Amino acid sequence: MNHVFRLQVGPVAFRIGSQWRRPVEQLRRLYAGYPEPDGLCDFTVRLEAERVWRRWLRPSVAIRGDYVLPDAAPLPLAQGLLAAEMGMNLQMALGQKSFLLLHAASVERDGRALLMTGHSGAGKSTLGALLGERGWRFMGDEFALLGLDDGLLHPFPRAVSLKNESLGLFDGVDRGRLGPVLAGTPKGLIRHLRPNAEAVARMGEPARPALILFPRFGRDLEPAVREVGAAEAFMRLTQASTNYVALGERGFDALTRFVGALPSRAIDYADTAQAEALVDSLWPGA
Amino acid sequence: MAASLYAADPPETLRIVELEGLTLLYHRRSGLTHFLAPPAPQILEALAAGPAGAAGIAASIGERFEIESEDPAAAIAARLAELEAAGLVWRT
Amino acid sequence: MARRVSDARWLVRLLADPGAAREVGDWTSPIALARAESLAGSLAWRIEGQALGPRVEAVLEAARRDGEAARVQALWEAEMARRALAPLGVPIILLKGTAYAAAGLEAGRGRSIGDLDILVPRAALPDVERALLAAGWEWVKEDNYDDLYYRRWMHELPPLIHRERDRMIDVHHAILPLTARPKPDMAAMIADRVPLEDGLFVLSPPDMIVHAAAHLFADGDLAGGLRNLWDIDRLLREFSERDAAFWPALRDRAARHGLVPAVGRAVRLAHHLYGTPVNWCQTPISRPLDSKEPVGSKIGVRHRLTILDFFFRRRLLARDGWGRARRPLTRLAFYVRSHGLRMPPLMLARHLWVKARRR
Amino acid sequence: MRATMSERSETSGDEGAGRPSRRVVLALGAAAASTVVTIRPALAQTAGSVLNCEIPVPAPQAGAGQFIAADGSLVPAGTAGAYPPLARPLKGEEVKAMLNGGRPPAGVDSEAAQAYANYIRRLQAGMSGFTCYASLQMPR
Repeated sequence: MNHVFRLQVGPVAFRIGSQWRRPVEQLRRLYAGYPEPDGLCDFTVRLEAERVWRRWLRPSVAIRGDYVLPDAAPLPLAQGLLAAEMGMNLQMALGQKSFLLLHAASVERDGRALLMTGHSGAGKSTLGALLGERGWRFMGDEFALLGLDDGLLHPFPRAVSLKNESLGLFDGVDRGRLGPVLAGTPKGLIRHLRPNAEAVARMGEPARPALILFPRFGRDLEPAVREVGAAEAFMRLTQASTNYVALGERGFDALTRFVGALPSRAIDYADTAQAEALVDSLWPGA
Repeated sequence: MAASLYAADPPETLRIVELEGLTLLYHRRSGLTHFLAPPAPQILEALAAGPAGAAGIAASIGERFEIESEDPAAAIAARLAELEAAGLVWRT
Repeated sequence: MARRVSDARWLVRLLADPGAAREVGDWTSPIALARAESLAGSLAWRIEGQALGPRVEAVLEAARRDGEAARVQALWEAEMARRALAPLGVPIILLKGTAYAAAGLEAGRGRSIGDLDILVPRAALPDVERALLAAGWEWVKEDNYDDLYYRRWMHELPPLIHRERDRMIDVHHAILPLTARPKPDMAAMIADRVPLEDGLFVLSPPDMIVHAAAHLFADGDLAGGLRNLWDIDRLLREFSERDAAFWPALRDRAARHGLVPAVGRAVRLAHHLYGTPVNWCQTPISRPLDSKEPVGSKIGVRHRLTILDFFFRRRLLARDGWGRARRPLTRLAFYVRSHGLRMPPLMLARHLWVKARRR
Repeated sequence: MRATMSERSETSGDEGAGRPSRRVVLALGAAAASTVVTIRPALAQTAGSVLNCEIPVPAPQAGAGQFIAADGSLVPAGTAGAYPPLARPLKGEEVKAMLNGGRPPAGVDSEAAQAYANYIRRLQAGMSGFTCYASLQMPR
């Protein structure tokens, strides 16, 4: 491929090839300070023109790579960075078999990890990123990796994708950590945020999980906490996992142990201050 | 039809974890996880002794539990159909 | 290993000669290639136990586990089809990957397995269709032309998918489309089936090769061809080791089904790419069909590639170290060929016309 | 699943899978209640299933009977300029064509199709049809 970027995020290494220079330059800036993979890359992502002439004429980026699913509309070249991010997500969702992959945000404090999962729009990603700016170590906002043998949560601190309204919550961060503004994407306005230096420096350190939260965001919601039973938590986590079924018995073992050992709570909140207060009150030993 | 005998995979090929009164079952042969509510786990237990029909299963469960049903054999037959669709039992 | 991996030769070399793994510096390209050709699991088994470093080992281990999960899932799907069809009393013959896994053949090791392919006698087709629909399978597409086209000309029912388990089944009554020039003897193939323990069947060893070769060279555009040829290599090795009379049996079967050219090409290319040991005196390689020459005669026994074989080889290897399809013209040529193989020209024109108008 | 989660076990909790030490009451359940729920993959795995999956417009839990505005948001029934809910769920294949600006599903005019497409783009995890939509979005 003409332009290549290799990226290590937690235990996973990616090789991203692009026919165009721009997406790779943007990746390089966004992921400045990340380590270069040492040897094998687990997954290959390719950004290439869907048809030969679409490389120049109204260029549009098809997302390809080791693992693929039925055809979707390609993205305009202006959203090439988003295409790269989606390409990495896709490889993880379909190809990651060394961890139980949970669609969840995770943060760590005092050596213990908090896992937050829920529908997109439930605020787990924003909440994870915010906590990561306020004394917690950010471990990831998109995927959490549960070790199949060690039962630990392994960090996967990719860039956070901030959407629409949530952008305003991060006004205070160093501008150098922000990616370009991507307007008109299928998910609206998107801007990526590089995790802070601590999150990057400690991306190799897993943490013992201590609490599972199922947050729900709604402007009209009263703050509330509900206990979630292990059976319900198990069910919800299988639906939040892209590879639970594929992992077979190892997935069953890891997840039953996980939900059996940890408290789970559903929380409702109307703004992030409420959410932070709820998290603090629920954090074991707080 | 009423005389159909059902069989199930031997217990050692099933992984069972109890969570809050529900039975979580991993079925090695299919690689699938099922949530079972009573009386499905009891039916599988009854079949561990060998193939049986709905009436026989009802009788064997009746030895261990107080059954709350007007027509236990019919109720068991309905549950067997579900277990059959999930591949956990089959007709011999 | 070479900096640039411009075609799939490295993957082939690693499969043929696992010792070459020690020469590989960066595994990223071979892994991407193997995944693109659905050979990651096979490769991972092939080069197992070579101390290639923890990172490489982790990727290979995941690929092996994936292959195991594919095996469990495929066998389960076969079992569910068996349960659905058992009351019919019709022989159900497993084909392709599921057959290799069910029969415990080396070719099934680590192999990715997609749809469930089964072969049943043509007369049983309506009953089989009804039983599957009653047991939760549904048509994938509802489209009159495709349906009619399938029923009239194809060797299989239109694909069905199970509504709960999300898996597809292809029900074949022949191994090639009815419009294709070779006319395999399906009655003989079904009659020679080999029973498995659970009541299902697989094809006899020579027929298994004939089917794999027909599928690869007499049907389709060679997509996934390296994997299919790897199957053939594994099967040929295992069958010929097991049975001294295998090669002549293969020769007879290929002739009987009118598939000597496809089988010959499969044997030559498997030997050439994967180093399959071949008893050249007793194989179907280019020997004139009506040859009265005694076995072992030098006449007509050729193991060198023909000119056409080189084009096939070129197509099979058309993938680079990024997993990208290469050689668009070669691919196009094989795509066009695949249609030509399936239908006479007039029918092909009609088919393409209907397809084009629907766009 | 929902049926099972709400319909809690009637065995007394301390028995578990083991041998009961005393007689416990076992309800055999209503004929229609489900006692087996199989965990399915969260992502559709095959091309066929993606084209076959369904998206209700709108999702029942999002508000059955509500209309869909041009931007895809849900508005009260009868709102001017908004479109009524679809009587049948859309197939993955129809949605794919619609999202790519192709032909609208049978019986739907192109403006309404635009509104429905916008509604689908706003789907979130947990709503009916999201998994189908997400699978369609995944590039091959």
